[in-house]
Amino acid sequence: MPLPGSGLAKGLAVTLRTMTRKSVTARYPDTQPELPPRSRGVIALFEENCTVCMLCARECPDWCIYIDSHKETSPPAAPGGRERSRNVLDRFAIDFALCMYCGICIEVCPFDALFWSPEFEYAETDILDLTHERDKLRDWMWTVPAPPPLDPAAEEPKEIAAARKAAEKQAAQAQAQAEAEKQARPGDAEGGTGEGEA
Amino acid sequence: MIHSATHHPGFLSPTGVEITFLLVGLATLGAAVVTVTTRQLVHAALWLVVALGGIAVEYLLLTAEFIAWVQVLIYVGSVVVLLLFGLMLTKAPIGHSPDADSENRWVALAVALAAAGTLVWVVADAFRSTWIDVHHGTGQSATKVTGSSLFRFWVLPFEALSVLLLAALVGAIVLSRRRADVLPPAPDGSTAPHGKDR
Amino acid sequence: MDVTLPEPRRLGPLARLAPEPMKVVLNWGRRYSLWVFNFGLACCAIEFIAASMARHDFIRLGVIPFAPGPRQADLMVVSGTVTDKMAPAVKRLYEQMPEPKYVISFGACSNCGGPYWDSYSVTKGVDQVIPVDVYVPGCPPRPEALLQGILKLQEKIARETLSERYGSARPSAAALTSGLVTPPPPPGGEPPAGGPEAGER
Amino acid sequence: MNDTLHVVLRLVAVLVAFLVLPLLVGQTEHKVMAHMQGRLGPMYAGGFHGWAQLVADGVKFAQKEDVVPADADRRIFQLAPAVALLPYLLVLIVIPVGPHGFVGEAVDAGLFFVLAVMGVGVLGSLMAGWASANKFSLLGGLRTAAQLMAYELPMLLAAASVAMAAGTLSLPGIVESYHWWWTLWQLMGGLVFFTAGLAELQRPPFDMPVADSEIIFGAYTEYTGLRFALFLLAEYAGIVVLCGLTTVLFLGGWHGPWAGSVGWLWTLLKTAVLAFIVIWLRVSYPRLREDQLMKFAWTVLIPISLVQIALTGVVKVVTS
Repeated sequence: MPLPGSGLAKGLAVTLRTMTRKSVTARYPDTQPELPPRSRGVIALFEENCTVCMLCARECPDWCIYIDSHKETSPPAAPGGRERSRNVLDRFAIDFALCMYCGICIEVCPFDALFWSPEFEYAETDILDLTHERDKLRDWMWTVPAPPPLDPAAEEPKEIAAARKAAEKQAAQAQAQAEAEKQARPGDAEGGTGEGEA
Repeated sequence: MIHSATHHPGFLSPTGVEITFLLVGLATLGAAVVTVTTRQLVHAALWLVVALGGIAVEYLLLTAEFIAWVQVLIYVGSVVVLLLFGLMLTKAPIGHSPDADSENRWVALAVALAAAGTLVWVVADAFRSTWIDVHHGTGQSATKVTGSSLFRFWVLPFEALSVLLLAALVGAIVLSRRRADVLPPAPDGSTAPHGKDR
Repeated sequence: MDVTLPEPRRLGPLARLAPEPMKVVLNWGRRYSLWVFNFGLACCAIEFIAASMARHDFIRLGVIPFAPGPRQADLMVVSGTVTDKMAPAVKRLYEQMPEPKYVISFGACSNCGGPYWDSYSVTKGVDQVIPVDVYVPGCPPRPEALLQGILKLQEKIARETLSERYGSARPSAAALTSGLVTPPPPPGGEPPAGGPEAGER
Repeated sequence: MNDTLHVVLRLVAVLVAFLVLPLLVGQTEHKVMAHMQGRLGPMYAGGFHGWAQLVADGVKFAQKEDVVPADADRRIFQLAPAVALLPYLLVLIVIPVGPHGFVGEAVDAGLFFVLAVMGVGVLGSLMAGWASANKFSLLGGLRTAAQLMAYELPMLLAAASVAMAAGTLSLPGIVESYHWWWTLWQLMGGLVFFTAGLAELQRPPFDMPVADSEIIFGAYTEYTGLRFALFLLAEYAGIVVLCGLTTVLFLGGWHGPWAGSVGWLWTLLKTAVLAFIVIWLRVSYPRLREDQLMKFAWTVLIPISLVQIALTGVVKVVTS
């Protein structure tokens, strides 16, 4: 049987030891938190990339994205040709009171117009202000961090791989052509390794 | 402390202490009357606190400091708390208690008057014209005098009282314990009440 | 569900009779002593608890989580999905708080229903039941977002005067939300019978 | 005339101490509790490390709405905080701080006065518990009453032991006759007194009457604003009083090096250390259960205090 009061002594020792140590508190308003990469704070809009395809609005589980657009026609490039029409964005708004931060809109955007920003400081005193219109969404764009570097052994990003493949192919073709001009000898157009296989 | 004064100060030139004594006495009496006449049970208990406190003040005015504090400690601090505990345990209602009136008012009044008359008569008869000079600011002596007189002249009644209290204590314990032969023993060996008993 | 706001005379005598420089002191006191009362209803409550723990520690800002019940609280943080079944309890506890009292709506669900905005059983925002001072967005918000919401509330308290807060200028919660639910005009073209007031039962 | 001024000055000093010391204890509790939990505690109120947190609390409580429940017993409900608070003010008057009459007012039977008046303070909680017309308050009141009756006895017995040792009931007298070895001689009594005092103040781990997570602060459930603040002030004033009393009775009050000139500092220092222990216990120890509490009082504290009285008697007879 343990000595009576030994549990109490142990507890007192723990609290006293904690008191002499540095506290773990992050002092938020004075120092900003170190947010992990890919933090889901707020959604930013890069509207030059937006084609008003409406995929994001349709895929949003909460229906918190509002998009208005109108069709503009531009005159044909050559006389007698057909008029070209395109959608022009009138309104792009996200209701952050409703948003559930699932990120599906960002996933589905085929033209990379939506981005995660880690900013979280946008509490409002009026709920209507939580519907961020396109200018505000645009402002969030400047807070979007560069994508974090890949892990050392990670697969190469697809677009880079594709671009490199194209460049290599071009180079090989050019080389092959040049060599074919000198003498009819086969070139090694395959490149060194099989890296960048998609 | 007690000695007959050679010169009688007289009743017609009261000092400040005497006036205070009288006023506190009247207040105490008033509180006591309210205690027995109010229809609200808890209010009665609280008025009893006022009455007992008034008596303590009277003791103080008579320089019986020790007795005064014992009065507060035992009566206000313990007896009334016990009383309130009982009242709250039986869920004394807020507002009028319908069963607070035992309809013995006149009998009670007669008994109270008789008791008061007896007490006044006994005290008046015992002291008659003896003038007790209370020493104001005697400091150390009051407690000492009380203690020495208690354990020198009054030790027999004191011990008799403590035996009485002890008997009451033992009796209370005996009464509150359930008889083991009536009840089946509880699983843990104690005589905790079972469903049949309630 | 209409909210009747209390008359200014319900405030303590100090708050009513204080001269102007005194008001700065009074506002300062209210600002840094927000005894908080957590109405935790769902996952957001976990973030609230995180904000009260050692790492974020909102006691630094004077938000004291010691209030045992609504009677001692100044700030109610509604964190989580308010269902129609829970809404009367929210309102009742809000009404049990003594004036001046503040409400922070924490997270998408209590802001406007969040992911459950289409559910038959979910209240579309706690502001349909009680007036809300600060809305914190997020699903759930970070603990720091709650801290920022509290800072926002503190700035608001520092600016306010109680007579304005309890004057007639403040619209009721029902009035705030009534415009959102106007029925579509009937095909005949005549305006609906209730009009915009239909929201205020 | 000079005497009157003297008395008034002393009383004003006591009043100031009564208003300042509980706030100091409260602020220390905020900070100590925070650091014991690895936090920082209040940082913003008043600027430097949140020193004005309790001032802000006071300012806020003063402007809160004063709610009296409709079914409550109005008068008693409103009177209760004063009944809870005033006894501690009275007790503070008689606690000696330093030698040569450094005390608000020396009372002959000071020890009895202190214990008697502190018992009255609990009436405030009982009144509040009953008058609130709330079942949680009523439970809190019941628990308060039961706890008071259980712990008053060991406290009295422990105090009686010191009075026997010193041969006087006067608080300055007890400190005058203190010797350093008394602390060891009266150690058991001191522990019993301090523990029972904690229970009477309803401080953790003996805070079942106000258990916020089970009966919503017990008797104070319905209190708002200033009245609630008065109850809180009473609790912290109670800590000051209990620590001061334990210092005076068991730790030799102003005794220490250079007691003649800085004796008052010794008293305050010892009181502060005890107050720290009160806070420390709150942070470290969980709340007891009601039956554990009662069992602790009747089967541990009272026997120990009786043994202490016997020991005191034996030593007293042997040494005299």
